[in-house]
Amino acid sequence: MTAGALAAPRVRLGRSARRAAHLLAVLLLVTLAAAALVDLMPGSPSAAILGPTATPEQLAAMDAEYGFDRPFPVRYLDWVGGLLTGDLGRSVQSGQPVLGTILERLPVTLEIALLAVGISLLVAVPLGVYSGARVGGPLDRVVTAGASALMSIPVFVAGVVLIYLLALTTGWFPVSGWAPLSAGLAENLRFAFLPAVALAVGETPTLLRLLRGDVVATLREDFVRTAATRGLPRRYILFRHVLRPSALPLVTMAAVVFGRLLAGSVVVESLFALPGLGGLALQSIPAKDIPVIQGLVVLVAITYVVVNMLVDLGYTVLDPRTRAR
Amino acid sequence: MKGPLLVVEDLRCHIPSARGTVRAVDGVSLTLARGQVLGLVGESGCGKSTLVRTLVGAAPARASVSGAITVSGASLTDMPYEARRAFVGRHVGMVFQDPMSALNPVVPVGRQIGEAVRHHHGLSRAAARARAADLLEQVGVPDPGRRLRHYPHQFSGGLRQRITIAMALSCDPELLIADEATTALDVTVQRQILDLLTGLARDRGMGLIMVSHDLGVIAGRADETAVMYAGRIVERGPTREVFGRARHRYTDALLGAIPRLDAPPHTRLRVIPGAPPDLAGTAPGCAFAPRCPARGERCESESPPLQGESGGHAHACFHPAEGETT
Amino acid sequence: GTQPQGDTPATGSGSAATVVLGVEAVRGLDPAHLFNLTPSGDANRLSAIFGVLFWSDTSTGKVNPGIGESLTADDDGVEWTMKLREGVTFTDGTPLDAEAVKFNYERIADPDTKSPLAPLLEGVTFEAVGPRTLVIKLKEANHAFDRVIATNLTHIGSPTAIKKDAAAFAQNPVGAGPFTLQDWVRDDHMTLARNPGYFEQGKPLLDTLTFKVIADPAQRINAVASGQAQAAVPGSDLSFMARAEGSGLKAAKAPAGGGPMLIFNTAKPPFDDLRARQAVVLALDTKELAQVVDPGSTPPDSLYGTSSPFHPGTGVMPEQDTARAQELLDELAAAGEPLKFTISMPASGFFRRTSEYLQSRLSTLKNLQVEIEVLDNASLDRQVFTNRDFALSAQIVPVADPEPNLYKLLHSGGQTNYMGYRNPDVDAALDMGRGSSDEGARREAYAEVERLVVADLPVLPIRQQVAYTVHSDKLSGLTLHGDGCLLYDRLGLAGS
Amino acid sequence: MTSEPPTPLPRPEPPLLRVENLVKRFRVPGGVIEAVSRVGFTLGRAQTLGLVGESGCGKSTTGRAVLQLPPPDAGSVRFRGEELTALSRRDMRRVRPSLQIVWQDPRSALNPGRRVRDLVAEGPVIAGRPRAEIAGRVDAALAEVGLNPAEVGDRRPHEFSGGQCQRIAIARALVLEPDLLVCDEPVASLDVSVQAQVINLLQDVKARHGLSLLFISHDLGVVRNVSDRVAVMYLGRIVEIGDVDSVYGAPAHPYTRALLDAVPVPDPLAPPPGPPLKGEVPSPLRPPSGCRFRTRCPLAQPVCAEQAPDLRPVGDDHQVACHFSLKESPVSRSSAPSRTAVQDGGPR
Amino acid sequence: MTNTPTRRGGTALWLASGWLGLLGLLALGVGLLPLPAPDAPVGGPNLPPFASFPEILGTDGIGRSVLSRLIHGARISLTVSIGATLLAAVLGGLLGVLAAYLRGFAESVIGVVLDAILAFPPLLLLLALAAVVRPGVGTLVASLGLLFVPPFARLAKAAALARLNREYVVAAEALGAGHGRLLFRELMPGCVPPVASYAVVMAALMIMVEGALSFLGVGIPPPAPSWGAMIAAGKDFLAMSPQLVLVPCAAMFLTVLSFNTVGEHLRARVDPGAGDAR
Ligand SMILES: Nc1ncnc2c1ncn2[C@@H]1O[C@H](COP(=O)(O)OP(=O)(O)OP(=O)(O)O)[C@@H](O)[C@H]1O
Ligand SMILES: Nc1ncnc2c1ncn2[C@@H]1O[C@H](COP(=O)(O)OP(=O)(O)OP(=O)(O)O)[C@@H](O)[C@H]1O
Ligand SMILES: [Mg+2]
Ligand SMILES: [Mg+2]
Repeated sequence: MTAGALAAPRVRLGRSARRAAHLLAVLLLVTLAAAALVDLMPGSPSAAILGPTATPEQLAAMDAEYGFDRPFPVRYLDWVGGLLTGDLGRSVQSGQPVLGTILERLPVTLEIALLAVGISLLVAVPLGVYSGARVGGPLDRVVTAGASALMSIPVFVAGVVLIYLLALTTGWFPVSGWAPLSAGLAENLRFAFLPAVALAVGETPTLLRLLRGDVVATLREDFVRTAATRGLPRRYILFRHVLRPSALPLVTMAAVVFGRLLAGSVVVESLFALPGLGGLALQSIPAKDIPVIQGLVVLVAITYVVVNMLVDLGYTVLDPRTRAR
Repeated sequence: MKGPLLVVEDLRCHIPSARGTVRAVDGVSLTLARGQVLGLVGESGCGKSTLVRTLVGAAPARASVSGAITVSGASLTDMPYEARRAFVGRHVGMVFQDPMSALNPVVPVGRQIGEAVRHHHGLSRAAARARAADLLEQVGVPDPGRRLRHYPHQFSGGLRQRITIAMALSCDPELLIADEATTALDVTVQRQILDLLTGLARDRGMGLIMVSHDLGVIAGRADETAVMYAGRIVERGPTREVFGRARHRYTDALLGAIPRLDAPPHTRLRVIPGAPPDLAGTAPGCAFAPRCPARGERCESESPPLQGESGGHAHACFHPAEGETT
Repeated sequence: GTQPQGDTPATGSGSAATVVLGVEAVRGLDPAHLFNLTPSGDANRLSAIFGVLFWSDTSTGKVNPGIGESLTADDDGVEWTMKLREGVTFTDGTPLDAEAVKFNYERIADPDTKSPLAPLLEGVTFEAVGPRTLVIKLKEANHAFDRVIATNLTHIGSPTAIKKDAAAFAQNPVGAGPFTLQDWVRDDHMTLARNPGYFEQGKPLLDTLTFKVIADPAQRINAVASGQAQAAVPGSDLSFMARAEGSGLKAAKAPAGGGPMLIFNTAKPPFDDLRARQAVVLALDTKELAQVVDPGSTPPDSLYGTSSPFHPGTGVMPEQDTARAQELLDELAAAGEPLKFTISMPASGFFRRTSEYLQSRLSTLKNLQVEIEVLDNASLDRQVFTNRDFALSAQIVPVADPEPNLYKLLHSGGQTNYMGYRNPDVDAALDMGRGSSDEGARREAYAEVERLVVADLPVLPIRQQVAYTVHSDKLSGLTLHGDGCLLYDRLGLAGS
Repeated sequence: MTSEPPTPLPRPEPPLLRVENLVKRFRVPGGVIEAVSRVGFTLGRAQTLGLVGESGCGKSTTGRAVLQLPPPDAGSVRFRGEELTALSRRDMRRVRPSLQIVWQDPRSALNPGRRVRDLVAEGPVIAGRPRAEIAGRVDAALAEVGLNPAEVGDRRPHEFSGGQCQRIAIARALVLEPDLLVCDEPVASLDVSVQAQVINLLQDVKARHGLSLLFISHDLGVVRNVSDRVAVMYLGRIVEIGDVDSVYGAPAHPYTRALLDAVPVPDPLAPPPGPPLKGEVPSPLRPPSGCRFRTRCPLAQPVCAEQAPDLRPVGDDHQVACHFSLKESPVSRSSAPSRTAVQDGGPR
Repeated sequence: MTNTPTRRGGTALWLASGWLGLLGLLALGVGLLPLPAPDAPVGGPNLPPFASFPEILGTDGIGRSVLSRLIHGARISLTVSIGATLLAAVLGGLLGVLAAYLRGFAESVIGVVLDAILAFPPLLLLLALAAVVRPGVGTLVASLGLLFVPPFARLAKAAALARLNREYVVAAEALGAGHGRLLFRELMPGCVPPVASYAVVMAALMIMVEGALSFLGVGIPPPAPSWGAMIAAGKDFLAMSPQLVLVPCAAMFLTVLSFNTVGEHLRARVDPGAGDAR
């Protein structure tokens, strides 16, 4: 029978095509929904540009000039057309190209998010493994209680406390602002550290608990018992046999957290006055700066899609079971 | 070295649980000589796995264990925890029921086979690799050099079980324990694996404990058979004796309840009423009494001891069957 | 007025200072396109880059020369003559002469530019009678036109750069001020370098000036307290000044008249009814209000600041009279129109607290129902200021001199008369004040304006205005002008 | 290609179930599995057909496809003369009570949240039987499987042992008075000592109600005990089908032979079986061409790779799908002593 | 081993349940309590705690009773968090179960919608909805509820798939059960416990999200006293009257901690070995 052999490649192609179609549909739906939502918001960007002294006539004239008065589908299609040619338009407020505006802020948010995830993992991995290895032991009790407590601290409170303790009182870190990498790595990290820690406060418990749960589950697996009966040392078993399979969900979650932080570290960015994407969103949305908002939406959606693809990819790298033979 | 390979005396493993203390192993004594195959049969939940786990020091963490275990003259029960683990790792090999879950899915099989020798005998990476290839060859995995790099999911069930056997053999154990090693496999493959296990044990002069719930698996291959029921050994002896002249009522009933290939269709099977007991219960007397056709008053109040007979055939029954079941 | 703070003048070379502001110059730095001239916004940036032609004292409104030399009116206040200094150039080399000023002003007046400042120059004509002399002809007499210039028309950009590309100019402005823009990372910082060709020898004192943006006012002060910055404009809340001074920082401040005012929409129900406005005003204890919404501040007793020559000397604002307020409310309710309205306020701390205070205190009265609506700036601009779809809102109107802000606020067609307030008597009095150069007559006219406003209550000032900038004691030479921004050419750093 | 030969005697009545050319495919990561490949058989009234084969050979899928759970991709299933594959979902629901199934894992087949009484009553309730009638039927069904309705009615599945759960599952099917009961490994999850109880129960029930059973199991001993006829499956195909005694006594397919040889017999004195099979069942994703068994077959010839053997008769009610049937090769015949006594059995 | 969390729950669990119970009672019965209105002035601004009776927690920056605002705030914060969680759980639960049950095209469509929600910048949705409709409890419940549909859907889908593989659903179909019965009688009931216990954990998260939104000034509009709004307002007086931030912070912390404690306990009971689903 060759039916199966013939079907196999066709199906595989079908799967990746389906996946691509899915992602495309997601992108379309997201941008369409965003455009529609912004469109539903009352008023037009003109008001934000012309300021309080503008008259309704001036507003109307400006709307017409920028094309804000065109019907919604026309504007959306126009925008999609621009997107396909790599043109995201110009910010209504600043007149700057949207792409440049976003790319200028992306590194800040990216770095903070990466650092936050890195710090979280650095804390979560050893604590998660060791507390999962001795459920109910003293370390486990302290760690689980600590994780619950940390999880219950809102990020804005964590940020304020960190500023007070590590910046204002001790002066170890700057209270706010940003130094780009071009200012030197040490300087850059000095500025990035507190915001990243503030974010990590909320995310570490998530990762830690996930890993701990998986470690507990993996420890029950037969292959761990097998390794134990073969007289392998405990630490070897924990880090060679337990961590790796438990790390799969952890990596997924870390990626998800990373994506989420990219999309929404608004609170921390505004608290620490970081020139990142969150601040841009916070200032563009009320101003109805449609091109910027749409640009951000696309970026967030693409980030989501890319993160998802990376997770898939990560799985194939980390989990041999998903690797093609 | 003289003396039996394995001596177990009055081993108990009681596991505390929400329903009460589970007496999973409740006073088991065994001996096994080198080069011998011991079959351990019993139905699901009777404590077979717990027994062998306890033997190798892998009883549940909260369990209370008592009794004596001696392997090659060394008393395991007197050893400190880590020393015991190392000793067991070096001298005892284990093969488990489910070959998929007994292998770490994300570690190449070559490393899983070689890691124990590397640890116990300080072999280099390359030497461990060569040894792993050698072992794979011995257990009949084709193309061992290439397959070392493969992951467990890339093997079929039978090959996986061969790999776990290779792992168990890696440190040249004196004792091999196969806990339901073929239950997850198809009959045609089961036969291959059973042949392999017994063949290896014979060639290497190892002691082999074969655990199974399938009487057929034990019947053809074990020198001695021990039948477990509710945490105890209820009958023990040379395999021919146990199968040919079952004395304990449970063994007897069990043999009668199995549909036979050679019996004509629609033969009515002998039924054992009731269900196996819950080991968390603490009823006195013989655990089989509630299901036993020959129970007497004594059976319900007193637990029958394992009594020896000639030829090493022992049973724990006050009203033993006369034998010749089939 | 303001007094320069600090002891030793700066040493100069190598000195750098950072000033923290609240909002980014989102729309660039074209003087023709800016309406947000608050100190925490763009006024400070413009002052540093373009310098000032003339500047007005924050407390008194007195106009002083800057890059411009003099600005004088003829007797009837219609024709103004602006004299410029010799040899002043923009940083691109273009001379800052009468033609350059004329170009800037005509561009603002040009409807195509869509400048929010255009109404200020409606019907005004310009004539460069010499390289350094510009004659400005007004449509009607205005003896306070120099203040208009000093507050809103004081920043002049290089015509060459503007003509080349106006959009690019907004992003990369070319002025003749003490500093030039070097590096601008949006939402983060803007680095300015000393303009070596600044018209005044030896100035500016600083080599480098950095503007940072921090949205949170407390964090702005923290930045100065931790030494990350040398000065910060925390915003309109005076409580921050007290806090900064409490933690060892200094504050350069200038008390002014006016300030935050409640504005009633007199063109629409319910506040088209005087009784409704009176009821609300009488129900309020302005002393407590000021204390509560901005601890450390005092309520104004007049439209004019205490140091203003127009201050009446004794308080003229209505006193709290809850009983009378309740009577009026009952009266309204009896007429079938119980008072019920929504307060539309910006989201910032001060205004938010104001709205909550009002809601809290007013809701203790019967027959009165108050709701709050907090709006972001764009919605506020659109809904309140453009569409005038509100009942009660607020705005900040600094009144160093009644001209030009009070005129804009209260005159029937005034640019900031969002209240839709129309009172011919007020119009007449305002025109009178504007057209006269006689101090006594002006005083008379503005006293009349105040009397009428207190009777009609289109607005209620709620807190005395004090413009201030928080700074470390190393920074010296902080002189406030306009609505309270700094003069950057004299800013210096001690010690370093 | 039909799987059954024309019956020698004209029958007054068609078989209860006639399955022809049944095909069921699954889309899985990496391709399509043809889990059931052109399978056909018939099942008469009050007859038991055993379906044996190694894990993954498609036994359960066949059983489910017969019940249209889910419907097969191709082929015909005629039940009482009605073509099930052509029925609408609604019509199928009408037929369902007559076609019942008992699952391998009784626990997972019983909703853990429900009481036993409700579980057993579920079928009649769905079928819209009158309420008054249902309670009585439920009690009767429970009693029939040896459970005391008053005692067990209000308890939930987790309070029962596996054997008891299987009884409940059987009661659940019986209460609908079906004509056909598909038993998918009904004893595989049970202890040996309990398995006999359930097997005997099924036999009793069958006899009492005149049921037909499609009995799926991988245990050759159990199948032999309960079945009248038996079908052996390998990798989605039926390789041999026929009367129990013929198939067990004189297996015609080398696979059947090897399967029988591999069954561990609980008798230390049993004669040594024939040579073991090499290798394992190939992946159903990439089945061998031609005869699917050829990769492990001791008799394989080039023709086996080219041509898939069809079922062909080798005796009364005995068919085999092999190019070189053991029955025709004198060597094998001698090694497989046939029991001629039962060869005249035929379908009952 | 699996019951370790249950046993360790002990006192912490009791304390957490107690706190939530107390809070629930206070929130429900706030109208019956002899408290001043949350927006009524009761004295000067920023009175310290314990300075006067009955204002044991002092007054806030406007001179309103902190105690009254705290309890009214509990009502609002709980309403938002529980309301949004319920909405998300019900919507997500239904979608997840439907996706698992229907498979095929419907599953793809649901998948696209869920992914779209996940890929949507949350702030935009919140701000835009608040601008389109009036901001308030209802709007916040709706938008937060919508935003948190995907994790519930994912969980419910996994639970439903696990049950679809348990044979009792197919068994019911074999008995002749139709779509409705299969979905609502067989599939759904089993999916409720995991979704419900997860909802408790999510309720904790919602409280913090509401707080963060109020902190950004896009949450419940004044004068309504949600805890987040109280913290945001109080931070202007952090140096002078730290209790204005500390008191609502403590309330929020305890509540979130309690929800988490109870939720984790429930999850451990419903589904031992469940990791964090998101
Ligand atoms: N960790 C544990 N905690 C509590 N009870 C346990 C534990 N492990 C095993 N038991 C109980 O001990 C008894 C014996 O279990 P064990 O696994 O040894 O049986 P078995 O004979 O190997 O059965 P099977 O054939 O199913 O593998 C059972 O009743 C089981 O429920
Ligand atoms: N729902 C499904 N989706 C994908 N593949 C399936 C599905 N059900 C069965 N299969 C595949 O179809 C083949 C036949 O499976 P089936 O369950 O019918 O075998 P079986 O003979 O009953 O095996 P077992 O003895 O293990 O129950 C197997 O390869 C199996 O993996
Ligand atoms: Mg076992
Ligand atoms: Mg099956």
